Amino acid sequence: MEEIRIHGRGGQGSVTAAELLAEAAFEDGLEAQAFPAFGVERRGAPVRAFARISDTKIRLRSQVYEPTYVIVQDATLLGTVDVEEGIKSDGKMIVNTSRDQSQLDIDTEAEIITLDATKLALDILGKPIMNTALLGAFSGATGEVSVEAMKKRVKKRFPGELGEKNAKVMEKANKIVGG
Amino acid sequence: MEEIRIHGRGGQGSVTAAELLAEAAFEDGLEAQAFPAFGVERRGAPVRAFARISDTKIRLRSQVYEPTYVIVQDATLLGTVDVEEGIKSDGKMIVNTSRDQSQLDIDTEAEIITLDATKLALDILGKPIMNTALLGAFSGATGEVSVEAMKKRVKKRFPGELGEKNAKVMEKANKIVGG
Amino acid sequence: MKRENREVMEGSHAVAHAVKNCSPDVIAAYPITPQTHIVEKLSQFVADGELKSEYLKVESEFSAMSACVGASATGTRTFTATSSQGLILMDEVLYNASGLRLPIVMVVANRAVGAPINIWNDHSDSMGVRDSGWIQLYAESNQEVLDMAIQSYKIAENDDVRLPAMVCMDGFILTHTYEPVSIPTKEEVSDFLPEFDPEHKLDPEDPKSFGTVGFPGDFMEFKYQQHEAMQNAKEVIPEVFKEYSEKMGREYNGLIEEYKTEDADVILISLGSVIGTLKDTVDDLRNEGEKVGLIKVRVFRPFPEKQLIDAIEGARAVGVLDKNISLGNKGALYSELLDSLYNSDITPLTINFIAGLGGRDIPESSAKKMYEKTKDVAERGYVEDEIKFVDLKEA
Amino acid sequence: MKRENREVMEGSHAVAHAVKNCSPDVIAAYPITPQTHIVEKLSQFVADGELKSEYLKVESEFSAMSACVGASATGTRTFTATSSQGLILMDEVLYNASGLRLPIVMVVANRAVGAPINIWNDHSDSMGVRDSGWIQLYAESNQEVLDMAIQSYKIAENDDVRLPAMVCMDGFILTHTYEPVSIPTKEEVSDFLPEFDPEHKLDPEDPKSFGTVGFPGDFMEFKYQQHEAMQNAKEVIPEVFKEYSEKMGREYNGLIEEYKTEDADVILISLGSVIGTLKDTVDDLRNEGEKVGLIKVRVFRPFPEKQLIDAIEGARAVGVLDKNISLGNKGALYSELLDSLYNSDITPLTINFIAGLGGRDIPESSAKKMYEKTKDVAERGYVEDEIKFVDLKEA
Amino acid sequence: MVNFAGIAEPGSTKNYKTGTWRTYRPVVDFDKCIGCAKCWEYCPEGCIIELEVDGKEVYETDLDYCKGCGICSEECPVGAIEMELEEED
Amino acid sequence: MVNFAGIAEPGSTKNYKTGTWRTYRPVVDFDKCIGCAKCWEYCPEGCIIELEVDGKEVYETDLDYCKGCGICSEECPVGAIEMELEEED
Amino acid sequence: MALEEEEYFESGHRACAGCGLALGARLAMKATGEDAIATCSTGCLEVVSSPYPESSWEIPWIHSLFENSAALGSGIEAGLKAQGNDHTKVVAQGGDGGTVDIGIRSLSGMLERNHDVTYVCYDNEAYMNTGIQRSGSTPYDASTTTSPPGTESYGNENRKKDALEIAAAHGISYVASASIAFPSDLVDKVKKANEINGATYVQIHTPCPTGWGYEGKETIEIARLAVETGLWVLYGKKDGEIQNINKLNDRKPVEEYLKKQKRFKHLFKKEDGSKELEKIQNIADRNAEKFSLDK
Amino acid sequence: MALEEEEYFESGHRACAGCGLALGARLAMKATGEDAIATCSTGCLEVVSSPYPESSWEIPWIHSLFENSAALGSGIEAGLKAQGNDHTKVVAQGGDGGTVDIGIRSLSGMLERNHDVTYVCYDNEAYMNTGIQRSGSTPYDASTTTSPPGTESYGNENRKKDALEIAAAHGISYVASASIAFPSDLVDKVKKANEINGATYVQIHTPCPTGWGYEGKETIEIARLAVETGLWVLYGKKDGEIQNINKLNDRKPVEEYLKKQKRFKHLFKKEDGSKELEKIQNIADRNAEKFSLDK
Ligand SMILES: Cc1ncc(C[n+]2csc(CCOP(=O)(O)OP(=O)(O)O)c2C)c(N)n1
Ligand SMILES: Cc1ncc(C[n+]2csc(CCOP(=O)(O)OP(=O)(O)O)c2C)c(N)n1
Ligand code: SF4
Ligand code: SF4
Ligand code: SF4
Ligand code: SF4
Ligand code: SF4
Ligand code: SF4
Ligand SMILES: [Mg+2]
Ligand SMILES: [Mg+2]
Repeated sequence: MEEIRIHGRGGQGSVTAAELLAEAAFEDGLEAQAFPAFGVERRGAPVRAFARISDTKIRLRSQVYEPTYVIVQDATLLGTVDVEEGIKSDGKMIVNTSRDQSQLDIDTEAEIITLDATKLALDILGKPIMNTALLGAFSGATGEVSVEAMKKRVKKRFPGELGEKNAKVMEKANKIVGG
Repeated sequence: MEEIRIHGRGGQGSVTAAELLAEAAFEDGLEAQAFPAFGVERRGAPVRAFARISDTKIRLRSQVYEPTYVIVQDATLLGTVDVEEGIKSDGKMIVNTSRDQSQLDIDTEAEIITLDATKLALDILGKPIMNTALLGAFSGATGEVSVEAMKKRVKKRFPGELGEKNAKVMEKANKIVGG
Repeated sequence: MKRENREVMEGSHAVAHAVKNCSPDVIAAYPITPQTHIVEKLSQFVADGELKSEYLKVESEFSAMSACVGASATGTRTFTATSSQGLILMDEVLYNASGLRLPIVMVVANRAVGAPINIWNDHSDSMGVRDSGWIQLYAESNQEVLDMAIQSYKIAENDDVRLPAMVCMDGFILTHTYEPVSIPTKEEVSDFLPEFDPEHKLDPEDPKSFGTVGFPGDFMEFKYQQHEAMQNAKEVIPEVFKEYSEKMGREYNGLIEEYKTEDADVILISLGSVIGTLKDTVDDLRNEGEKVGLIKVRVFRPFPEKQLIDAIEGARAVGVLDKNISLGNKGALYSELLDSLYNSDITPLTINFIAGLGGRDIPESSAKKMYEKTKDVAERGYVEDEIKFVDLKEA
Repeated sequence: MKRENREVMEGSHAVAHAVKNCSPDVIAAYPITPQTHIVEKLSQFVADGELKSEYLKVESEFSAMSACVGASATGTRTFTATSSQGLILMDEVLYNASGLRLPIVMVVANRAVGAPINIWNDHSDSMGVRDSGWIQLYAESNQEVLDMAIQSYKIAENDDVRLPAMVCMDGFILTHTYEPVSIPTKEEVSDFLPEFDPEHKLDPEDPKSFGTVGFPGDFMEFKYQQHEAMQNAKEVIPEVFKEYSEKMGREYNGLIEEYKTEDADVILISLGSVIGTLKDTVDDLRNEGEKVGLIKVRVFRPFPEKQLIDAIEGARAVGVLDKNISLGNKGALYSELLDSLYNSDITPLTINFIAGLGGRDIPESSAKKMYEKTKDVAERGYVEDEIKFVDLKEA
Repeated sequence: MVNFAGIAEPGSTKNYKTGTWRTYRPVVDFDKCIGCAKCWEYCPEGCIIELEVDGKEVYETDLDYCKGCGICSEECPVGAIEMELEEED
Repeated sequence: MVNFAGIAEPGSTKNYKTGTWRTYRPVVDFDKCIGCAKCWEYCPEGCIIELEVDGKEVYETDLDYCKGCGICSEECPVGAIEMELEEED
Repeated sequence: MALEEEEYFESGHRACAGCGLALGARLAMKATGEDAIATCSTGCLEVVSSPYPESSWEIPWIHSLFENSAALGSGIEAGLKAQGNDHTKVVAQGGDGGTVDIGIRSLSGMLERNHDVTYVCYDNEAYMNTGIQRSGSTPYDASTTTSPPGTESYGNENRKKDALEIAAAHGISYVASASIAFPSDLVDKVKKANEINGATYVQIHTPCPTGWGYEGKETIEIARLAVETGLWVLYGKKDGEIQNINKLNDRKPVEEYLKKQKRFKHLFKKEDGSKELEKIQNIADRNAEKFSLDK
Repeated sequence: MALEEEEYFESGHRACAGCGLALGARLAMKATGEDAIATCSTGCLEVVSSPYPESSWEIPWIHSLFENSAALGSGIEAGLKAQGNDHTKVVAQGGDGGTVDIGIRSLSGMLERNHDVTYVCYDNEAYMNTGIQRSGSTPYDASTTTSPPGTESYGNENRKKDALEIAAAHGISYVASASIAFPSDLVDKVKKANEINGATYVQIHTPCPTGWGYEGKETIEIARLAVETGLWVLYGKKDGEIQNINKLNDRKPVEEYLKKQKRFKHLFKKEDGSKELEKIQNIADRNAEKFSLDK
């Protein structure tokens, strides 16, 4: 079983990202679970969401303490939120930033993958909604979930043009990180 | 311990009578308890009240099933209410009626004492409030509680003229039944 | 029992007098049978200037308890009384009052909870809120209930406790019964009960915030503190009882009261006013040579686990009379007694009598039947029908 | 688990879908975290014409349940959902609904009861109303909760039961979690669940009166009937489960579920979603050679006394995890387990873990600690601290 | 035992005769009565009934239920109703 | 452990810096600012402060708390406040 | 005979002799007819009419609790709708306490949602069932067991809550006040309310001999005096327009009403009582002004 | 600077960026000053301002439950009185849901008893704290999570409850509506309410970017448009007399207000949406008529 944690801000769609991730994993034939950090956070405040994927039924109901993967939707969080907390040393962290990974001050042995998801989103969607780009990158960087499944589910969730565009974002991000 | 049951109609002061009886008994140095039949009866409906007197502390909390004494405030109840229920065969029943006891259809071995309490009340109080007359008669007929104590308590409860008049009613009723 | 101080009085009025002498600053109440005479008497005291309290005649029990919460938070002494539907209606505020650690005192005139609607006595109401973090005392007599009202303030306001307290008196059976009681004077009460002056209160001079959000990181600790306060109450209550006994000359000896239990083979256990009837029954049975005893549970919250175990030791069977039932399980007192006995060193046989629901009278004859049944269990060495509805009219 | 039918979905939405397929005639609800997504989804179904229900967006939970009482009395199928403060607020109506014998079904998104206010999961809310005469089911997973919602109607509406039923699902932990579930189609549900057509209802063609005054001469008999209905439910529930299992292909085997208990020395017992974590823990421990088992209490009301005793037989110690505590006594499940064990033939050692209050997470590491502690008790042969708050931050 | 959930039959309080509560009894003077039905309108017990007496429409009390409140007597516009003390019996 | 009954000190949310939530930052052009205090009036965070700059009364944001909502910028009658994207750091 | 002959609220109920409430219910049910379902909040009406296994009600009737009559009515209306029943009327009933105090939340919700329910409030101006405690509907200075006069008190210190205005402020299309002294008017108003599709509110003044302290036979007279003094104004308000004002030829001084009732006795005894009487006269005068009562 | 400089509702609270409610509370507290005690019902305001162990409040403050803010205030006032404190003000605060729905019983009781409490209702027109469900104060046709538009629905089907009228119908001496777009007016009204000895009610319109669907920076503009279209009327009512009507020079069409908010988006998309827009315009027009809004 792999555990994933997503960091973002209220309003950035971190929970949706976790859900899409679980849905896509299920689409790929895996068992999956997604849930938000149960909080009272308002728009703009740092939030977290989680997912679990596994090839056997998932029964565990506790929070995620040692994620294999961490996704950071907004690099402005890096100063305030402990994004590296508990991440497995052989895990991966995907960070939305225009900078280079060497410029990031993250204290972890896990591999750090960066991506300018904001730019990608602005380019294709015209809005700074970065979650689908990061999911595409997750797929590419980890291989845990296929980008096809991701695309399928995002199109299902957002029928019409919006879904198509997001699928495109995913595709592109997936390529960028080498998927 | 002696148990007393009082029958009347809502609004006729049966509960007050039971209370006065208990107070007077206490005044006489006895232990005492008084309580209404816990009901939802409205004015005019048949009601009951109870008292216990004893020379030792009263702890019993059940209802009264086999009273030694029964007081009937309103003889119109005789047809509808089972006033004789449970009365001890060596007990006494005091009935407010203008009739003679032989004219009453009450199926009991207990002694029946009659008194035209309504007339007495109307004469002295100017109102058909018969409870104090019946208490006076109770004192006279049973000797369980002194008429002095009764009078003292009725004066305490209804200060001024009203108390005085009621005391007079008690006194007179007490005499009538041979107290 | 100093006779000179005693006076025949209705139970409700006796409580009202006692409460008056505790000088509550704020009273907020809503009428409900059979609590009414208590709050009516207090109204009269206020109308006559005999009691200087702010008296809020609120529009519901929910607001009665809410107003008590507000008033108590300003550091004043508060009082309310209710019953049955009213108690259950304020359930949410009960949890709130205990969580905010406000030493509100409430008299509950115990009455059945509907449907069907029923105004008569049983304990479904107060037992139904036994999880809410309130101390619960149950009175046998009017003397006890008025004494407990006074004691409750001292218990609830104790710094190691600081929990609200409920004084339970059987509806009608006590509230509407006249009997002799002795009421401590205002001076005697003042001597026993210091003014309430809490460290934390709503005060513009020291503007704290109350009732903040308890996150998962802290919530458990708050609950643990309440649980601890309950444990502390097990120590504090006997101390308060002792002081009261000394000052007022009436004995209050502990969380439970034992009656002829020393050599008893069979022990009956219950709480509230039925204890009086059971004492008479025990005396009668003792006269007939039966080795029977009785335990009165005076304090139900905190639950007097140890005290009960000690008192039961030596008995072969115990019969627990509950005036309530948790539908689908058992009576509350029975259930909690058993959960206590399970890990004790004693193993009496047990049977649960569900009796007196909705005002079904419990005469001595029924009490005797319960004894017989319990004795029978003791003799057979096992219990067949563990939960027995007493005096049920069969189909 | 027929994969083809499964879909990843939020727990709340899964329940909403299941309820939709039960075609409730009337829904009345009031929002409260974490129940909101259930009632929001149902709102959307109604707005979209996918569900033809009268949906009352009432002004309080009190009215939500009251409206359900009114609607159910007209002979229609009703639904509501709530949580925490909302459940406690409707307490008075809960007693009413069960006393009137109305088979209302309610989903409770379990959440702590304040003060302090806390929106996270524990079981204080539903345990706090365990006396109210409602059937209570607790779900481990979203699959279970949606299945139970459907089953509940059949249980509640059964002529031998005719009691309202509460389906409890852990707030957030289930309500807000996406996971695969399989939802019976409307046709499948219809085949399982007949239309509700009660004999007695508010109907001008047959104008009966409901909710009359129950005098002391009758009240006890009404309560006894409710108690009997609860006993009947112990028979009816497994039958309903069986039929459901047969028709839907998912196993529901009884009031409790045993997990690797056969040869277990130590058994953990709990209810709700923590069961999932505990199963993982048991598997891990079994892998390490520990003889540990687990019991899931699926039905808490009526309380499955016999089933528990049978399942525990053979274990040396049981550890009961309660996500609630009756302040001043113990956790509810623990308390009632012990009151059941006391008169049984078995005498396992017992310990009560108070865990997860107000959303305190219960990771596997804590579950393991509970096991260790219970095993320790088994080995020592006695229990020292019977009530243990798990993962408490010490002062 | 009691029935399921305490359900009662419509109008069944008629089984209970509140006439036993009465201290005074209304007696209608049919000669005076003008059949205006005011007494019937105002009776809280709904226990006044229409009669034909000598071809005239008049009203009378059903003593099974009449509690003797006296409203009818008070409100009768022609003073046709007297309240008389009940006899013991 | 937690304090008695969850009591909090007045104004203590100031210990929490909501400035970290910000994506855009308001920058006041002191030259334009006419000191009308509209921004201060309308700020939901109450985090705008009066300053004297070159003897002139102007207003500026306390970035510790500013969430970057943009209201001040929107409501400034002279357009003295620009919202600028926060830099990562 | 102007009124419906059929009785839907039957004899054998246990109300006090001369009870205004019982008459009110009897009349309101005549307006309601047989194709209706009634709710009833806890209170005198419920207690006197439904001692298991008996009931005074000829139409389907349900009592649940004290504070939820309107919510119960909402649910019943919804249940009927769900069954496709568009003819059966729903009448939610409550005492003044059950309506204006503890039940006002559920009433407010029912009115806001505009359920097709007629709410009938029987106003006997106190909690009678529990023994005459003040309610929000108790008039100024009335003595009740929780608003007793005393050295510090003239009786009830608050003005009678104007539940009609409060209901009207919810924007429902009909509210009306009625009195048992005016049976046809009462029946007309309840009928009108029933005919309207949506929430309506009717408040009926129902004097109570036991609680107000007068003899049972005087119930109608007392009810009439309340109207004739202007202390209880009969009116309807349809879509915001006041209608059917019962103009008074010769408005009587409030004393005529008050002096007949023990609950106001203290005003005639206490020092300064006349000042209080003046205040009460002022209330009547303000009513007269507001409703242009005087002919 | 016209307004009190001191802050009593402090920074660091957790409201969404651009929250109208937070601004409303900040302004109301300026009117209240330091010698006051505030209550707060469960809702956004409470949650964002009191995460243990922190608080945004500089004055003594208490949260108890969702539905009892007014009752809590009653108790506090009584507690102060009992202590002989006749200077400290009591301000009871609630969201629209906590006030006009679940809290209306305790509010009604507090108003009836005429406690010396100022009740402030922060009206963001839905249950925001729980995720934007409709409340009794949600305007007609607004989309919320429990009043979603759909094939069978145009959004919220009930009219916005008129809590100001309901409060006024209790006969209290002052009610007022205010808006965060008009800070001095708001502060004046709360001050006035505080100065009155007795119960008063102030309802503040506080737009919510998250719940209404617009960007945080537009909060004031939206609030202003509500007033300028006549959908939210600013007025005071002192002893029954309407005062301080903010006359409009050139009342704007409601579309200008509605189209800026996602919660009304469907009206501009759905077939027949224009009919609904007309209905909403009618509401504004009726307001204009009732209050003679147009200059
Ligand atoms: C929650 C709750 N609180 C209190 C009561 C007690 N109670 C029952 S009826 C009643 C008074 C009823 O007054 P009202 O509604 O005016 O009706 P009335 O009896 O005067 O006709 C009260 C206080 C109750 N049943 N439930
Ligand atoms: C009895 C009860 N029911 C429901 C809730 C859940 N709840 C908490 S806040 C809230 C909504 C608050 O709405 P409102 O009063 O309008 O304040 P807002 O958050 O919109 O400012 C709800 C439904 C609760 N806390 N208690
Ligand atoms: S006396 Fe009263 S009850 Fe009897 S008939 Fe006349 S009005 Fe009816
Ligand atoms: S009121 Fe008088 S006149 Fe009229 S019908 Fe009755 S008895 Fe006859
Ligand atoms: S951007 Fe918003 S929070 Fe920041 S100073 Fe301006 S108004 Fe205040
Ligand atoms: S609103 Fe603009 S001009 Fe006015 S003080 Fe602020 S920055 Fe200066
Ligand atoms: S107390 Fe009053 S309202 Fe109640 S039954 Fe008696 S007369 Fe009627
Ligand atoms: S949801 Fe709305 S009211 Fe609540 S904090 Fe956010 S903006 Fe403010
Ligand atoms: Mg009344
Ligand atoms: Mg709101």
